[in-house]
Amino acid sequence: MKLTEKIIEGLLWLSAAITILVTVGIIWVLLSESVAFFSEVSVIEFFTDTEWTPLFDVKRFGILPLLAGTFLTTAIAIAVALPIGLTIAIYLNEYADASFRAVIKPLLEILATIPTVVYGFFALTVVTPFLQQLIPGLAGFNALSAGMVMGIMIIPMISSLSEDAISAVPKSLREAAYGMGATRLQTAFGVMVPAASSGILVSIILAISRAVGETMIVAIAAGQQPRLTLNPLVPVETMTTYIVQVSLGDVPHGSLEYRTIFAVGITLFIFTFALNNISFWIKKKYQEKYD
Amino acid sequence: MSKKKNKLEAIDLNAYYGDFLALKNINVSMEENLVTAFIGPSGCGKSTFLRTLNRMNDYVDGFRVQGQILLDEQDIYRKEVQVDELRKQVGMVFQKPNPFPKTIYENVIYGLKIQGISDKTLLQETAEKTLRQTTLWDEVKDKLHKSALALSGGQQQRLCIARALAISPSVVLMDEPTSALDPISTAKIEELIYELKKNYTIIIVTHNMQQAARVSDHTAFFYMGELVEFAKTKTLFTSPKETRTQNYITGRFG
Amino acid sequence: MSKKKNKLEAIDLNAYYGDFLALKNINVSMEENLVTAFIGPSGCGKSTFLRTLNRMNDYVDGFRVQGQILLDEQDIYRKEVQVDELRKQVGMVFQKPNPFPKTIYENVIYGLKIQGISDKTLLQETAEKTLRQTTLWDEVKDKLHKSALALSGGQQQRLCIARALAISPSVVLMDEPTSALDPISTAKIEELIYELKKNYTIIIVTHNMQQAARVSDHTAFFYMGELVEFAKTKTLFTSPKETRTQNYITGRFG
Amino acid sequence: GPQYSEDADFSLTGSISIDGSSTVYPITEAVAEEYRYHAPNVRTTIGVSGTGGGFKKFSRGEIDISNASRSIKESEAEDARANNISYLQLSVAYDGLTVVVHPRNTWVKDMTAAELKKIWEPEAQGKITRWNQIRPEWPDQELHLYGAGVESGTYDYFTEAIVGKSHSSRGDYTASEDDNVLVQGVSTDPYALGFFGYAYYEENKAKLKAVPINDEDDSNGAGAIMPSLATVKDGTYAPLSRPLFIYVNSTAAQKQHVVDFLQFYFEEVPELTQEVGYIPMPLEKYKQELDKLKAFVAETAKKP
Amino acid sequence: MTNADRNRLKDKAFQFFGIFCTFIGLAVLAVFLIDILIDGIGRIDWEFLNNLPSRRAHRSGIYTAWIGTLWILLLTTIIAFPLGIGAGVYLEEYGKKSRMATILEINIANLAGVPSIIYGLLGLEIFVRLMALGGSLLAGALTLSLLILPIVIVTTREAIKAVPRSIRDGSFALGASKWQTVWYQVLPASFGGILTGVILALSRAVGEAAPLIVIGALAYVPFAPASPMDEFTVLPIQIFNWISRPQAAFTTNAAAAIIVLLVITFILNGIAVYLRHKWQKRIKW
Ligand SMILES: Nc1ncnc2c1ncn2[C@@H]1O[C@H](COP(=O)(O)OP(=O)(O)OP(=O)(O)O)[C@@H](O)[C@H]1O
Ligand SMILES: Nc1ncnc2c1ncn2[C@@H]1O[C@H](COP(=O)(O)OP(=O)(O)OP(=O)(O)O)[C@@H](O)[C@H]1O
Ligand SMILES: [Mg+2]
Ligand SMILES: [Mg+2]
Ligand SMILES: O=P([O-])([O-])[O-]
Repeated sequence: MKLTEKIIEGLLWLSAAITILVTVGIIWVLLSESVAFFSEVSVIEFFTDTEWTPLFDVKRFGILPLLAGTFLTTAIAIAVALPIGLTIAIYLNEYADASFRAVIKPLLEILATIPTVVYGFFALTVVTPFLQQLIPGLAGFNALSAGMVMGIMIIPMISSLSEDAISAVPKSLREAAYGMGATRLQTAFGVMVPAASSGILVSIILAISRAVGETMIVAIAAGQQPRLTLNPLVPVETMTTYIVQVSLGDVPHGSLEYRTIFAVGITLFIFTFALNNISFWIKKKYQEKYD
Repeated sequence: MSKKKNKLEAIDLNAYYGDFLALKNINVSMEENLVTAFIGPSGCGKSTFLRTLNRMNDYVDGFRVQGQILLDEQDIYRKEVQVDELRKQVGMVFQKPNPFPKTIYENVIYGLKIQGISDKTLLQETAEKTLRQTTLWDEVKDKLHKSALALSGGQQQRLCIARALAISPSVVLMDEPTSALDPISTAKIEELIYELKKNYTIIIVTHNMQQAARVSDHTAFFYMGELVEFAKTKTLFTSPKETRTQNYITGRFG
Repeated sequence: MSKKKNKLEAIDLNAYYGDFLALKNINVSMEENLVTAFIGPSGCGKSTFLRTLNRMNDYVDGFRVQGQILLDEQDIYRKEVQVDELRKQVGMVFQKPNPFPKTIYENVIYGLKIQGISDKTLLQETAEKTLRQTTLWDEVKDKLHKSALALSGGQQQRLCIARALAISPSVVLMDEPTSALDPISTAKIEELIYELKKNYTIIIVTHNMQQAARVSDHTAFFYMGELVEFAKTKTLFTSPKETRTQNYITGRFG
Repeated sequence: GPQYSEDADFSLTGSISIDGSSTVYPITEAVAEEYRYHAPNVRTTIGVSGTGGGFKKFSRGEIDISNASRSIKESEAEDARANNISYLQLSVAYDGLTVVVHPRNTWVKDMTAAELKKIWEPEAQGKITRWNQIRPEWPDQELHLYGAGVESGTYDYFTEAIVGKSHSSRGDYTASEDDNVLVQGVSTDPYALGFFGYAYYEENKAKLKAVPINDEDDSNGAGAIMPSLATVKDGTYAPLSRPLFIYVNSTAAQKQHVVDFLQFYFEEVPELTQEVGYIPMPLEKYKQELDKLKAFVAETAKKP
Repeated sequence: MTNADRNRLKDKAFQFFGIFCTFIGLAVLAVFLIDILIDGIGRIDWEFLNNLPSRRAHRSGIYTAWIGTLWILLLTTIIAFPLGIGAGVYLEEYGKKSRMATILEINIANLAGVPSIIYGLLGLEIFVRLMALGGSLLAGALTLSLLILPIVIVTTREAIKAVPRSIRDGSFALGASKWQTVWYQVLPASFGGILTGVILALSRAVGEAAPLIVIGALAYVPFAPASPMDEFTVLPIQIFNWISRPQAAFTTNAAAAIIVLLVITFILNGIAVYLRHKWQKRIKW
């Protein structure tokens, strides 16, 4: 009896511990390959060179163009998702009645459940042709339409996390504002949003992290040309797209070219890891505040 | 019952949450410059009634009222009434102190600021006046620009009262304003209520019968959505007419 | 105080939640086949003490006890005691009825099933017997295999008592067993307690002093983690020795 | 379920793994697809790693057949020898590497090989970025380049023929082993210039504009020449005409289903080549290749 | 206009803006779906579902892709389900406040935020190369299992958390051990929630392409996999492949395959929503 209990607890512990193994695995895989990479390419070159042509004869290993591509698509996505998502959160929390909310929230969640290849398809076959009619000279692969579509995808992430944050603000604060004759708008922006600001910040950071790591939309619609530019109208390449591109080309194991995807991978990982930890930390802090 | 003017009056009031009838045909009047207490067991509708008096339940899904609430003889549920205007006349203090996570000063002047008043001197004068009224001034005058959340519970509650007074209401509603406080803070607030009734009409919900006895002039006893008995406080506690009232005040239930 | 055998006894008992001393040097004995009531204001440690009696707080992080609890003269906090065996002897009923989200039948026999008993006839007999004991049999015999959650609150609570009795404990602990129930259900449970004390030692926590007066033989008054007074129920309510007890039972605080 | 032809041979089983050139891919894909009806139980997988990628796998013995849009390099051949792998090269079709622009591109009427070199050589990287840098009368607009990825034979061939040194070019362009990506890029970008195999142009003619190329050598046709069946066949489309190959691993050539597949390949490829948009070789040439195959199979069968 | 009027006007204006924003997302979604339906619905027929890939768009089908997707679903469930639930139970019921639990919690939160393509790199090195599974179904399923593990764990924990303390107390008070309490009370009571989470996680796995591309799922696999060691393709990869082809007919194929993929995703989500709803109704604490 006691023994089975112990064994079961051990098994359960093991399944939990596997998650640690996964993290260790990720870090080990990324590190071991990139250590080999950085023994041939200096870290300084990696972060300062302005060109990325590791597969060509004249090899240049500056990740800045990939960072620029990632930054550009992410910035466009957030520029779309943040105002819309936050407005939705406030609207649903402050104005909409419960039945409307109950219908709309799951509908919005659909946006987040659609596979990202599908978004890529839209960006390429619907949004880009449409934008090309408005913006002559817009390339067929471009950061603009990939970023916008990615923005649509992460709207529900911002709206529902922000809504959660606003709902977590004690109801008594809202009542206090109403009780003083504040309008809903005044209540929302004067009291609720400031009180929920850390939660909203968390939602934004997580959305950024999501956009930075997003792969298929940019791989399909943003292009595959590493280019140090902030021009949203031309093809760019993100870190994720580069990994896909090399994976499709099947660069042989063990070569320097092969290791570039791990060097890019670890850079991507560090970015998202930092963002996630910042958000985790902020969240812990504000949760403590309310408990 | 008395000769004062009726400040607030409920006429044939029913209130629903969806299909649930939370208040059943309430008729009662609250007189000017008196303290009226609502007592009754948990869930009997005290808070619901209090909140109909400044339409705080307007945004609660499925909530609706039938009948009338008259403030200075005018129905507050008429179409043309603007709730924000109404709430400037009928202030409210809640069970748990709920200062905004801002400075003490910002808390007090919040109601004025959202009305668009930005005259510094006026704001400062009002702040000082209401903080003095609530006997907080000496305690906070050196930390007006510190966070209100650093105050003790009792101070926070007095701050909330000050905040409500700053917009010069004529009625102040209080929903169990001391139930989250220690005995000393409670005593301070009770004193304050006594002071305030010179200038305001006060309506207070309380769980604590001793408190009702101490601070109120009139008491209304609610039970399961009904107003069972309404009388001068002394009368109600010493010679209740209804057995349900009798049972409640002697602790038979609740 | 009486000549019955001491079923349970606390000796110099201190209990901590982390650094917080929730029970201070408690000494008390609870006699066999009597009802002992614990009263006191909220947070005074009644539930904590009750839960040390069957080690229900074992799983609470940071909880620990010093001193002894004797059950039939044996310390239940000895190393070799198996908590599951202990709990078969010391049953427990909680404040809110907490039937499992299973059928009525499954609820009653749960304690036996986890002991590995699978004899159908035995299970059925026990179920019927304990449901009869708790006067539920006639009300539920036709829906034994329906969900227990469909029962009323009072029925659910009696089911929980039946469930506790099914494993034949000698002591039954009850933590405010009627505070979530209506007056009629409350009366039924009080009757039941009266019946049960013939065969069981019962310890009950209650907020309701009238209830303590009605059902218990002995009453212990706790205040801020201390056992202030322990006496025959009649004595304690009519001539308390301590002023704190006096103040409490006359409603001065709490 | 999948259909079969009437004379389907269900007795043949096994798998064939093919990888390599994206240029050759459409031909091999077509053959494999037809072969499916013929031998439904043979499982064929075809990857698109580019000619270089394919040879790397081929010389490690990971695949049975490698598609190639250029001949095997000495270094790759050495790798194969080191791994004890012998192989056979078989020609399957001709290709005319096609330089393309967007259909709305009104200014480019033709280009010289020298101009292409100026655009694509390594020294151009980051410098030749506008159309008017190639010819001053062309517009002052950004130049967007699309070309084969470094693992592709097309890349090697193009750099060899245009830049003068195999595997050497600028790196700041949209590079893909998958020619479809390039087609899409050029066909949606008015300032684009790209190159890929003729079949991909042929198949997407409506969305692309091919550029006649002048090699400034009048001995093989004067002026700028458009790639087409005729100009590739007669060699006037220079310097960008080339043969396409498959390479067969000797171990694989001992397996019955592989041999059967390859025979099928050379029976069907003249027709399929044309269907997918490449330029078929003369029929007798195919015969020769088939004979070479048979000889190779017989020879490898003798070895232990 | 008084200040109060102006405030009320702003209030109204924002209300309209809010409605606008709420619906713009949905409107875009509607446009997307309608566009896809117009493009692709006509292409879906028995042949399309049942044909192998082909160079001719109109003869090409998604047989191998959806069989591959089903395999991936099955294997991923077998791997991720027990692991995720085990971990969730451990964290909620056993390791509550230990240091280890804190580390695990932070770790899982982090894993949930790791981009899917990084899991692809992990799978490439560990499963494809180190364990020499190649681009097989098993390698793909293992990779995706790790990817969805954090989601399964988090939803399991939430479901378990929703089981009230009083149920555990009731069980312990009757002499039940920890595992008996978990097995007889907590898991049955939270099963609906757990299942909901698992299905949502699977719907995520069904749509993933990036990690599978990295581990080398092939483009042209003209046969349906028959064992976990076979090479495979899945719907998202087939779609990606078709999208990258410039010919309109393949775009149509992509749209049609997207419809199939969306139907699978929506069915999974629908089941999850239904279960959640049903379970919430059934158990009212
Ligand atoms: N938002 C709501 N939706 C539905 N029912 C509600 C809502 N608020 C209160 N009720 C119900 O209305 C009844 C009266 O509630 P109310 O809060 O007015 O009671 P109360 O007398 O103030 O109780 P307490 O002393 O516990 O504060 C209760 O039955 C309660 O369940
Ligand atoms: N799990 C816990 N962790 C820390 N402190 C606790 C815990 N449970 C109870 N306490 C504290 O121990 C003290 C006694 O609590 P207990 O629940 O025993 O009081 P009680 O007399 O039963 O009150 P009530 O009548 O409200 O049930 C209280 O101060 C309470 O805050
Ligand atoms: Mg209330
Ligand atoms: Mg208690
Ligand atoms: O034919 P390639 O794909 O090697 O250019």
